[in-house]
Amino acid sequence: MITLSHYIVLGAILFCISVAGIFINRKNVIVLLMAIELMLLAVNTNFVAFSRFLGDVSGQVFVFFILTVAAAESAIGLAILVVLFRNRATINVAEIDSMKG
Amino acid sequence: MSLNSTILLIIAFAPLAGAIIAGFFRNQIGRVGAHTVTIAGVAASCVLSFYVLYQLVWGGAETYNQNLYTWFQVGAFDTHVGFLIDRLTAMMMVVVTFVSLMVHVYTIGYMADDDGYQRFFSYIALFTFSMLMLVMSNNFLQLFFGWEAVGLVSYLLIGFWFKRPTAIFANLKAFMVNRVGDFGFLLGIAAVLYFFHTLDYAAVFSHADTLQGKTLEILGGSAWSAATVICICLFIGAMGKSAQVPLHVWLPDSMEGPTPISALIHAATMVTAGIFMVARMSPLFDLSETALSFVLVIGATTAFFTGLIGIVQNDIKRVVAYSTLSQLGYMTVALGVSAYSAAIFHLMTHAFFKALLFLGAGSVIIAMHHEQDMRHMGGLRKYMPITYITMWIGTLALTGMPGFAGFFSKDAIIDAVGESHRWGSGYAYQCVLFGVFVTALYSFRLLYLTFHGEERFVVEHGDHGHGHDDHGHHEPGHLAHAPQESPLVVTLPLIALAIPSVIIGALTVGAVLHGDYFGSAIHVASGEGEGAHAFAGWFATMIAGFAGAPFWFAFAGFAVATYVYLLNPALADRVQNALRPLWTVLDNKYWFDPIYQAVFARGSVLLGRGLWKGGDVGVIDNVLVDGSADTIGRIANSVRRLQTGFLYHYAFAMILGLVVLLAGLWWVVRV
Amino acid sequence: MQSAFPLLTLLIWLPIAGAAVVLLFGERANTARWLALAIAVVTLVASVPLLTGYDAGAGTMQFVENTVWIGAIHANYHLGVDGISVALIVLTTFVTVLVILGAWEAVQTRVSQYLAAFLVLEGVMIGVFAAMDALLFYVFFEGMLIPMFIIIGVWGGPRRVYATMKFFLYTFFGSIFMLIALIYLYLQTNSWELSQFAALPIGATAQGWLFFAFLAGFAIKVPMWPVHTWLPDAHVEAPTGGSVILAAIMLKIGGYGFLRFSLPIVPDACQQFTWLIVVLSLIAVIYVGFVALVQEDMKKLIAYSSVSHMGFVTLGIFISLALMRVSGDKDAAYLGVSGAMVQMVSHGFISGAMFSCVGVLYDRTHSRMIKDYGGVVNTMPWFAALWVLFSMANCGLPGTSGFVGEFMVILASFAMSPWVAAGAAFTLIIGAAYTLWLVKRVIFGDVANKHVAELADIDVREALVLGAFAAATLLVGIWPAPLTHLMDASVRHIVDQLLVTKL
Amino acid sequence: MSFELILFYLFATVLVLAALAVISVKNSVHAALFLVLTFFTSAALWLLLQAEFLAIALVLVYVGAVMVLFLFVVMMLDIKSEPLREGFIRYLPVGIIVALAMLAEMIGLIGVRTMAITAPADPGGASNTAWLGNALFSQFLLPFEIAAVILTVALVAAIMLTLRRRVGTRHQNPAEQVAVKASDRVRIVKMTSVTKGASAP
Amino acid sequence: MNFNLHDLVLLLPESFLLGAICAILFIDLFLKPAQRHITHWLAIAALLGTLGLVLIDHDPARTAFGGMIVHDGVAAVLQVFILGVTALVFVYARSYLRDRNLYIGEFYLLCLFAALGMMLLVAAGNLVIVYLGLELFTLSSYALVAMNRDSGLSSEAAIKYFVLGALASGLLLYGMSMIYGATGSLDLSRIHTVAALGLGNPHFVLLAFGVVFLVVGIGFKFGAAPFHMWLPDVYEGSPTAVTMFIASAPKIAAFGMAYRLLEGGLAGMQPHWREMLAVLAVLSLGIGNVVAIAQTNLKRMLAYSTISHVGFLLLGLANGTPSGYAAAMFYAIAYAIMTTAAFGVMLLLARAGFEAEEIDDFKGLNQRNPWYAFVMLLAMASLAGIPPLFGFFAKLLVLKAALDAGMLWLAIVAIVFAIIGLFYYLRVIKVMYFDAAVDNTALALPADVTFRWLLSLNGIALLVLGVFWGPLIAWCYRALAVQ
Repeated sequence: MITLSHYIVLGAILFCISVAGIFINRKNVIVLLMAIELMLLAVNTNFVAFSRFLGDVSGQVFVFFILTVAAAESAIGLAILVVLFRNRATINVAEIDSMKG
Repeated sequence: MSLNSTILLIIAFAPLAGAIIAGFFRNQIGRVGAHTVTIAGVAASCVLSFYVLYQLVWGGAETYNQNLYTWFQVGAFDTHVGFLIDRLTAMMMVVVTFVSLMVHVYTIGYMADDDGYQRFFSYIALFTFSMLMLVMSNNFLQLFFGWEAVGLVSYLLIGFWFKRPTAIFANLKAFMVNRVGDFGFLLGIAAVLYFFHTLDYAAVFSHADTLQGKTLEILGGSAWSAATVICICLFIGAMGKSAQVPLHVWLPDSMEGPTPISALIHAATMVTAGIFMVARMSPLFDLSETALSFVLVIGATTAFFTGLIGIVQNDIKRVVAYSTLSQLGYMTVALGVSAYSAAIFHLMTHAFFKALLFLGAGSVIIAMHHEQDMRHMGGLRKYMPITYITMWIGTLALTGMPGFAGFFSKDAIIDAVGESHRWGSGYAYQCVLFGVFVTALYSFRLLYLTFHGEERFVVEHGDHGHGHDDHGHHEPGHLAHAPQESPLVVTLPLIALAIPSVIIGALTVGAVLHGDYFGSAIHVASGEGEGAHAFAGWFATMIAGFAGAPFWFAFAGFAVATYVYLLNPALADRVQNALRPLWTVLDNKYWFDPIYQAVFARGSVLLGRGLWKGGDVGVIDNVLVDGSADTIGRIANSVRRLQTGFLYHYAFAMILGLVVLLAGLWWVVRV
Repeated sequence: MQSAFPLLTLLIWLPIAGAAVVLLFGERANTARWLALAIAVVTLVASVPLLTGYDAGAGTMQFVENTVWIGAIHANYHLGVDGISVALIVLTTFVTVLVILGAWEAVQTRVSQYLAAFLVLEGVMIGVFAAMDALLFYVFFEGMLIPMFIIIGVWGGPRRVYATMKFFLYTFFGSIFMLIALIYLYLQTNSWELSQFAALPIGATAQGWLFFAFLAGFAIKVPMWPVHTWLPDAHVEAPTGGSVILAAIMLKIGGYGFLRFSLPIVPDACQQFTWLIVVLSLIAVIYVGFVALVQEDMKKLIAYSSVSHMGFVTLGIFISLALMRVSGDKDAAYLGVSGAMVQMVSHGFISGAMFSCVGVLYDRTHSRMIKDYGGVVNTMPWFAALWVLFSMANCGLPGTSGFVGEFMVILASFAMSPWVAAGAAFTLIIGAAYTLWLVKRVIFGDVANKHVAELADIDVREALVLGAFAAATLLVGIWPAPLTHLMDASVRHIVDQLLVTKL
Repeated sequence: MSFELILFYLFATVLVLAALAVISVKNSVHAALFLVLTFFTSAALWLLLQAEFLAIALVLVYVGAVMVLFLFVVMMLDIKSEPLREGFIRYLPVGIIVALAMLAEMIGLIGVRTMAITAPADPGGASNTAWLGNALFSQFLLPFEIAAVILTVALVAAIMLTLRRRVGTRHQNPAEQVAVKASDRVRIVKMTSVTKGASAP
Repeated sequence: MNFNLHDLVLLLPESFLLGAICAILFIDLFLKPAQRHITHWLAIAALLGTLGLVLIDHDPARTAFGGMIVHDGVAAVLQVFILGVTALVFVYARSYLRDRNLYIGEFYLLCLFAALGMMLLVAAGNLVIVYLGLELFTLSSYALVAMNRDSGLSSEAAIKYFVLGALASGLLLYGMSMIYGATGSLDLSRIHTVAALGLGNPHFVLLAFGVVFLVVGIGFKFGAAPFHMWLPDVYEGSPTAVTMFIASAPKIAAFGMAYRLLEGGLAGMQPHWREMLAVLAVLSLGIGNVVAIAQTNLKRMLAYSTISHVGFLLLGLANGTPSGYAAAMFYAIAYAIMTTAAFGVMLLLARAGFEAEEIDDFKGLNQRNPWYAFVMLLAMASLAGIPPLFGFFAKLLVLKAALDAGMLWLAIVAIVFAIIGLFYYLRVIKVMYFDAAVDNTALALPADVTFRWLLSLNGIALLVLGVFWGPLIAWCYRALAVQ
């Protein structure tokens, strides 16, 4: 039988992948955004699983909101990305370091 | 019958009033005004002092001891300003005001053409006030007040000609050396307060016995007698003020001051404050054999060895100054053998004849247009007879010519030392006896070099191009015009001082030394000191004096001086060459000055610089204060570099933080 | 016992409000000067009733005002003075007038700001001396920093930035540890009242910590060796008025703090660490004396001499514990603390005067270096006379105020140990050495250079300032009884409490 | 091993592999496509959890909207992928270590064993969608409204950031065109008549 | 549950604000750029209206929507200051924005949205509301940061902020999911009940695990080290007006969020999160104060200063007692007021084409305009925590709370770093007062009288509140029911 742990461990793995994706990624910012989507996916999986195993609806409702917000977030994120690209002609993370120290 | 407080207040404050008027309104009152007010003040003091003395001795007045006002009161301690007038005080008052009055008058002539005329009068009047406060005090605090105040005036007066580098060096040195003494003195006062819980003389002396058996831990384990500690501390103060070895170095240098000052302060009065103080403290000193032995040895050393230096000095004032040192040594020796009254007696006689000698020397200096080197003098007796005669009188008094004032006091001291069995008295006796020889030697040397022999100066007649008033711009030994006798304001004090120099000893020896003049003012518990043999009147004493050893020692000194410096001047140089090592030692004054200069003056500066550059700047500021600031700055710059600007590093930091927190939780949960 | 008329409040806030007035209407420099002077004089006059109305026999807090300040944390606006505070408050009002007068021409830029800063400082310092609530005290205590920071930084010398930063960070560093201590005590008593703190029993360990916290705060302010190095720098760079206020009053706050906080609150720790303070005080007297000797800058020399003299304050205060508890010599303890207090007041006059003197010279030649002078007496005789007077006071000549405090402390310390007394008395020598050597090099001698030759003697205004200092110095020196009487009961009150252990 | 479990492992494996691919492939278009794959497999897993509505929503919202947006941006920005690779390998070991450390900590702390429970038989009784909908419009009404506001914010923000009226480009404004009046086009200027001779005196 | 009118009444301030936002959104569409001041004043009016509604809210009922919203004293205090500070930002920002062609309706709208989000956040009674409120406010701020579309720095800051913010949201959500799993509820009061069981809770470790993520999320919002990396870059890169907004009100909101999550939900886990917060506090104090010293850009310096202040704030929070929360709340409010004053002066100095953001730009300000130099001095001294200014008392309360909780060493660390921190504040004062001005002309002040007056008031408030802060702390204490 599939137990709760299966899903939680899967969530944890996904989470770790996305985290690794964020900080080992020196490519473009878009991949970072994708990694964040992965992280949200891990969270969502957790919520859905808990919701199911607790028999409580609120977890799934939360997922619903997360999805909504994530969409909004993506929209803004990509908008910022476009602005960035217009200004700097790059979205290479390794080149975006004009502010530091 | 008691003394009138108002009179005492006038005695003390009349000179102060004069000083203030002369000092603050110098431009308004002018020269004449300045000397008028100060002389009036001091004269009033002097007259009233005589009146007080009269009342005490013949008028049957009781000892006066009252507080003027409370200086401060803290808890059970209270300190006051007040007067204790007994016969000891009265004698000191008379001596101080009289000599001061003479010096005031003398100054009119001596300082006639000095710019700081009013200032000078203000200072000496202030000095008179301070000295009176010192001697009239009825407690240790006021004593210290006067003690330091005379030091201040001495400082100001030594540096009176502040443009002279030597003068301002000398006054600093005088003050500093005195301060070393005061260091001990203040500790002595502190000890007195500690043991007696009061600073009042009467209270302290009446409970002096309670000191016996009390001890004080000074160095781990060793307990010192309280009396010894107190007395030695107090005596260190006296050593500074009365210029005892090794704190004597300031006195010769103080001759940089105008001559009236040397007479008043550095011969007659201030330097004897130490003697006065010890005499005043006799109830305490008599409790400690150790302290008295210490006093004795120091005094004896001073008496003999500083006298020796006098022989090789060429500056007329310095010879007198070393003589003063030597005589102060005599007084101290007397204190050391508990012959307090002999010490005070000598103090009094010395005041007159030494003031006379200094003023005489000053008169010579005026005549020589501020030339002080005896090698450029000689044969002056024909130019200035009054000075010559009075100087002779002074010298005879100093050398202890029987009948003269100095004879009675000095002989009494030598006798007392000879009869003492105190530790160190043998050494002291040798010193004072040979000291007599030395005294005669340098005294007559001075007379001969100055007044006798050939003239060793040139009078540059007609050379008016130089302008005759700027003394000191001439070659040594070249005078603008011939020396002449000083004016009346100068000679009058000389005469006035010459008289007591002759007679005062004979007049008072009976009462002071052998009578009960001092009464309870001086306390001798140990049975040492004067009064051991019967007194048969001053004349008999004088006659007996011719047979005493001191007279013959003095005569020997006279003879040697006469032979070497008067009859066979060439011999002087040969003797000097023959005794070159000794001469060198004396000429360098036993190297006290260079050693002090190197060790204390330069040593302090080096130490200070080391502590400053090494401690304050090096360690505290550079390492600790600025160092920590720099370290923080460096850390800031390196930590700052962690903020790379790269997004992935930022994220990495966050994740790292998360991992660490998780690890922490892991740790907590597992344990 | 509330005071009928809020005199202390008036004294604190009058100058502060006055500062605002000066800033607002002091567009023209002269207007600002007269305004500031008027305010300072009014404050001085207003402080006279404090002196006359104070019942010196009682020794308790008087002129008390007490209202709730911050109810939530039990902080009160609680003011009150005892003899010690009265003396220091009057000193403050007195010196401020002189400082404002002294800066009449010396400061030409941003005059109104300069004067306003001093007025603010005055109010705040009075607040420090009047506060009976620890939080209020602390606020006033720290409130001094910013005005002084500005004074040194804006009108100071070439290294003013370094100096003022150092001053600020140093003092802040110390006081913030004290803050921790105060908070701790607040948590224990649920009150900021000093009287409550004093009544609180505290264990030995806690007392030790509190002691060092207070020490950090006050030792830096005093300043004690080895945390004194801010002072020479601050003094050297500060404008004359700043130096005067700093030396004359701000340093006193450290000593005052020891009396108000350390002694009553942690007496047992104080006793335990008396040796430490005594040693540090003696180091201050001797070591710093030697350092003062070799200074080339007049102000620095005087600054070091200040450190040296403040050593007597700490010494006098802390020997009282050893005296009370070990030797049981109550009278000596009174004497020591009184001596410390007199020394504080007297040092206020003397150091203020000395810095004013240097200011007078600096205004004329714009140099503070000793080597640039020599023979000043030739051109400025009156000034030289005053300088010598103050120098003498500085080396503790009897008849000047400088003597009284040192005398009392040395006398008292002998009861603790002759060696301590000897160490303290060493100031007679070293103090005279550095002061008189300075006099020798600056005042005496022949005219050293053309700048000195061009010097003009002090004018009426300067004479007024220095004369007032001189009068105060002599008055206290010749007749200290009124001053000691003013403080005696309060000192006894503080010292008597030391007998009771709080463990 | 039940069929469901097999399915779980199957989807989970694909999911993890696809996720790994998202963060490691060179081309961001490929990454986006792998991300789509992870979403699909996730949706499948959610179905296993009987969360049909969310599974569908995930596909619709993410795959249908968000990922399209991603792809659109990726292509619009037209980024050369070559220079973006450097450093990846160098930092990979650190990244892997930290990620694995974190994973270990997480799994350790979650306490897998305490969660070895199976799902209750029947959640809600009704269909998942109804269950969810009931909750959403009663208990979670307020959050729902807030979510709407958030979407508005996204709208406002996106427009503010990306909408720009280029200066210099020509564009029509129909409203103005319609509203134009003759007087806007032609201005009749009255002039005094000028004679030649008058000018030459 | 039943929907009732009562809930709406309780939600009146938020509803009003939302309505106002919609209205402004609509009105702004029809305004010409020259009429932007209408938006400006409407936005301010909306904020003040809402503020009024919050203040007159005397409804005894504390929760609405089944516990989704908690309108207790804390919420009221925090909302009042969030709204007030936002209004202040509007006033200060206007001339700056106008000079840079950024005077657009969206600025106001996004700020208002963010304010709404923050209001919800501080009144949240449910994890969902926490999340949504947070997102509402963060999404608005991402956009605000990027508002200056032509600035490379702005967009760089925005992307950094965005990516890290999203990461933080992800972590926070992950934590929430764990807490949900451990407690079976999203309702904070229910979570509170479960968490209060402590070790009796079978899912205790899971809960603790979730707490870690929550703390990270909170830490990020505050900008506590090591989750602070975004902060300096965002402060520097954003238009100063936006920086001011981000620096001020969100700190209050972050406190509210921390309070809701940690106290409202996880009070039972206090022994755990207390240690974590302590670690974050020390790191923040250290990094913030030390690195600030090395800064030359004032905005960046203030960013690090923020980090250090967050350290202090966390110290109060870690205490976990009502007085500790009160101290932290007071601190957050004080910080917001101080920081607006500081940024206000920066905005005052900034002109078209000149950003007054380098510390050297303040050289000789005292000669050029003594009054605003004085205001800046007050702000800096207050931030540094020098009595008798406002900032000192905030620090005092926190230190008191820390000592009360037995965290003596933390308090000492805090003050040691505070001393280090003093240096850079003093440097600003130094530059203004001691250095000579580059050009000695009198400062050209913006014509906006409201701005100047409010800024002056703001500065004076730092002094006045330093002396009369009793009512404010009393309010905080009342809100938190500190005896």
